[in-house]
Amino acid sequence: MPQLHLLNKVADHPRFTQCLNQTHAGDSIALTESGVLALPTGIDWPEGVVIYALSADLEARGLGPLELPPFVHVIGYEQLVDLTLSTDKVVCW
Amino acid sequence: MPQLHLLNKVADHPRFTQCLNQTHAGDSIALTESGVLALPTGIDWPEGVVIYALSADLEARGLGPLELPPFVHVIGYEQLVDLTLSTDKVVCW
Amino acid sequence: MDSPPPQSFALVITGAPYSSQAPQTALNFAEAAIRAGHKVNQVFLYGDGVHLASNFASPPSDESDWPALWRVFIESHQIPATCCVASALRRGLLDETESRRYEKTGANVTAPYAIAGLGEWLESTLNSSRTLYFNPDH
Amino acid sequence: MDSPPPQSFALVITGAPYSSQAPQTALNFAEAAIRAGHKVNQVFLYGDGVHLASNFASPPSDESDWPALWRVFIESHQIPATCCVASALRRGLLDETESRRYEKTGANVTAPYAIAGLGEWLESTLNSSRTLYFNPDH
Amino acid sequence: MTDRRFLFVIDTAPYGHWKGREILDMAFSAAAFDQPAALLFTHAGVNWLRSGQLPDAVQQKSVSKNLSAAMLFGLEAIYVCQESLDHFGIGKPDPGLELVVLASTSDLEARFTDVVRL
Amino acid sequence: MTDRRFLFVIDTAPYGHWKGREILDMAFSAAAFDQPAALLFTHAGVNWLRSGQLPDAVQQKSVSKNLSAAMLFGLEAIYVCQESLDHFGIGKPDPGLELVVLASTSDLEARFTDVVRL
Repeated sequence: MPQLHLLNKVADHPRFTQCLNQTHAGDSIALTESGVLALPTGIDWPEGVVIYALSADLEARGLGPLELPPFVHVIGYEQLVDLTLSTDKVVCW
Repeated sequence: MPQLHLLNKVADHPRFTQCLNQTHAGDSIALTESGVLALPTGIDWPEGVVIYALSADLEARGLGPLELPPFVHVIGYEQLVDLTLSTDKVVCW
Repeated sequence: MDSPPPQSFALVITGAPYSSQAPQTALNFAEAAIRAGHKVNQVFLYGDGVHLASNFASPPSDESDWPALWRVFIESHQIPATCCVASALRRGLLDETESRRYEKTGANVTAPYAIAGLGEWLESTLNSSRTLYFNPDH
Repeated sequence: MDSPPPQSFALVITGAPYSSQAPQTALNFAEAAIRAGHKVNQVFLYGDGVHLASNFASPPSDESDWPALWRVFIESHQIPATCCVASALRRGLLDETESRRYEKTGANVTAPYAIAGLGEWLESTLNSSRTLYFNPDH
Repeated sequence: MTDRRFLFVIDTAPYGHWKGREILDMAFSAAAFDQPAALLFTHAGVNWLRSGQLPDAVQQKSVSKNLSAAMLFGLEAIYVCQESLDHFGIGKPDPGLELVVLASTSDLEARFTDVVRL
Repeated sequence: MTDRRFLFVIDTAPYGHWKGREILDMAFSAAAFDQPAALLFTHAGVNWLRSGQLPDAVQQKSVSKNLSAAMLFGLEAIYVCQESLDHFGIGKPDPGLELVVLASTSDLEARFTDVVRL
């Protein structure tokens, strides 16, 4: 059963790693707030997990296309709403 | 110049490692609040650094002598006050 | 293709304004949900999130007034909004009733917020398609 | 051996009661300092720490009332206590003066706390042997 | 409205933080309203389960009485992560608690519709 | 009363957290009262220094104007940890800021009597 993980923590917050460990192939992670700061750090994202990032939080923090890995899907709040409804289950971290 | 580090963070909080990295031989660390939970985890404390732990916080969390490494000095608030004055500089984490 | 049928949300906010980003992320999410035709069944303030209900918050005029923006949003969409009573009392958030009960000199919570128990959270959760928790990012 | 000459402390509290342990650790420390003959020059509430000054806090009767315990301690030792104005206004902590200025319906900060700026923090820091920061542990 | 099953996750340390107490209140509330609900203690949260805690020392209330009555309150189970117990040197958690110790928690969450963290 | 030298350490990320703004206020206040004061950005705190930030997107104020006027306000220096810049992929921090980039910050704190974190 695919899950959407809403992840707003910096990568050195204990919950960030916990979240990555709780994902399974087919899940999605939507990065919001300080969560987006993990994108330019080159961490190992779990395999088979789709990564989304909220555009407002990217913009605020000066993260443009050049700073983002190519696999990231940049989304707005509208798409985030859709995602929470189209995934079977949402887990907030 | 010896420093006293007041450390109240859990060991997986980013500041815990930062604190350990900022200590020099001759410094002291006083563990308070959730900081005392690092004691039974068997982490590597920096060499030449004296480790204190606040007895009230140990008691509250059920950490007795059997859970503590032998090098820890258990202190009360009175001794903590003395330490902050007898060390040249106090750094609060 | 037809648009999907409308769905409903319960939103739980556990981060305080001017300490976390939780209230603003939640507001942007709620606005987008309503724009898309969905319903917000309940906004439930819990833990430090209860500070969002403070009538006394007076941020500088060049900063967003999150408590005011949330009040306007809740009122204009007539969303039931609850401030958890246990969280609120400990943190000094009182409506008229609680203020009298505890013999305090005033109240800082008014409509659109009601002070009530976790039953509100549970009921709205059971009646909503999704419950989202807006926690502080730290 | 003679006891050491008395020294003085400035205490900064940045964690809120019922969210962090900062106010209780700070109180126990302050009590021990005074028992040892030292002076507390100032208690400065900053960031989320300003919630400690709330007169409206009404914790359950079987829990410690940290705002009340702190008020008693400050009054009985006549310690200057300041609630940072910038932190306080954003978070809805108002004395009578600020309440009138912002046209709010009441006030939740009274004596022994004064609402003032960072100058109080700096001055007490410069006049104290040590300044300690009681931050939340999270 | 589909049938819901709640898992409340406590991953923060006791006493320094109110989150643990607040999520417990949610769990007891869900159980009181006859909802299937369980608790999971993991990471620093396992420190809630150490025996011999004396929270009076920091002028706080104990939660162990509430926890030991969890089944009476209608909670399905209290799960604990073995790895976290080991990490924090908790050889024997509080014997007054009925705990289900799990070698791995990675499949647990899939069995619940609502996984709640604060 | 000995001479004091203040170092204000910002190690938390912008916008999700108010600590960075609050410690900046302290630094500017110390400088306004003619106290020797400097800032250190390290760990997640270096994200305050990335160029091209548009905090309007989250309805917040920018601090880059304040930071670029830091020297005018009387701050001695803005130090940055090189390792943290590298970690967060910040090749060139905001060119409007006068930064002192340090390969190691381990000796910096020793030069200050008051090291402040919130």
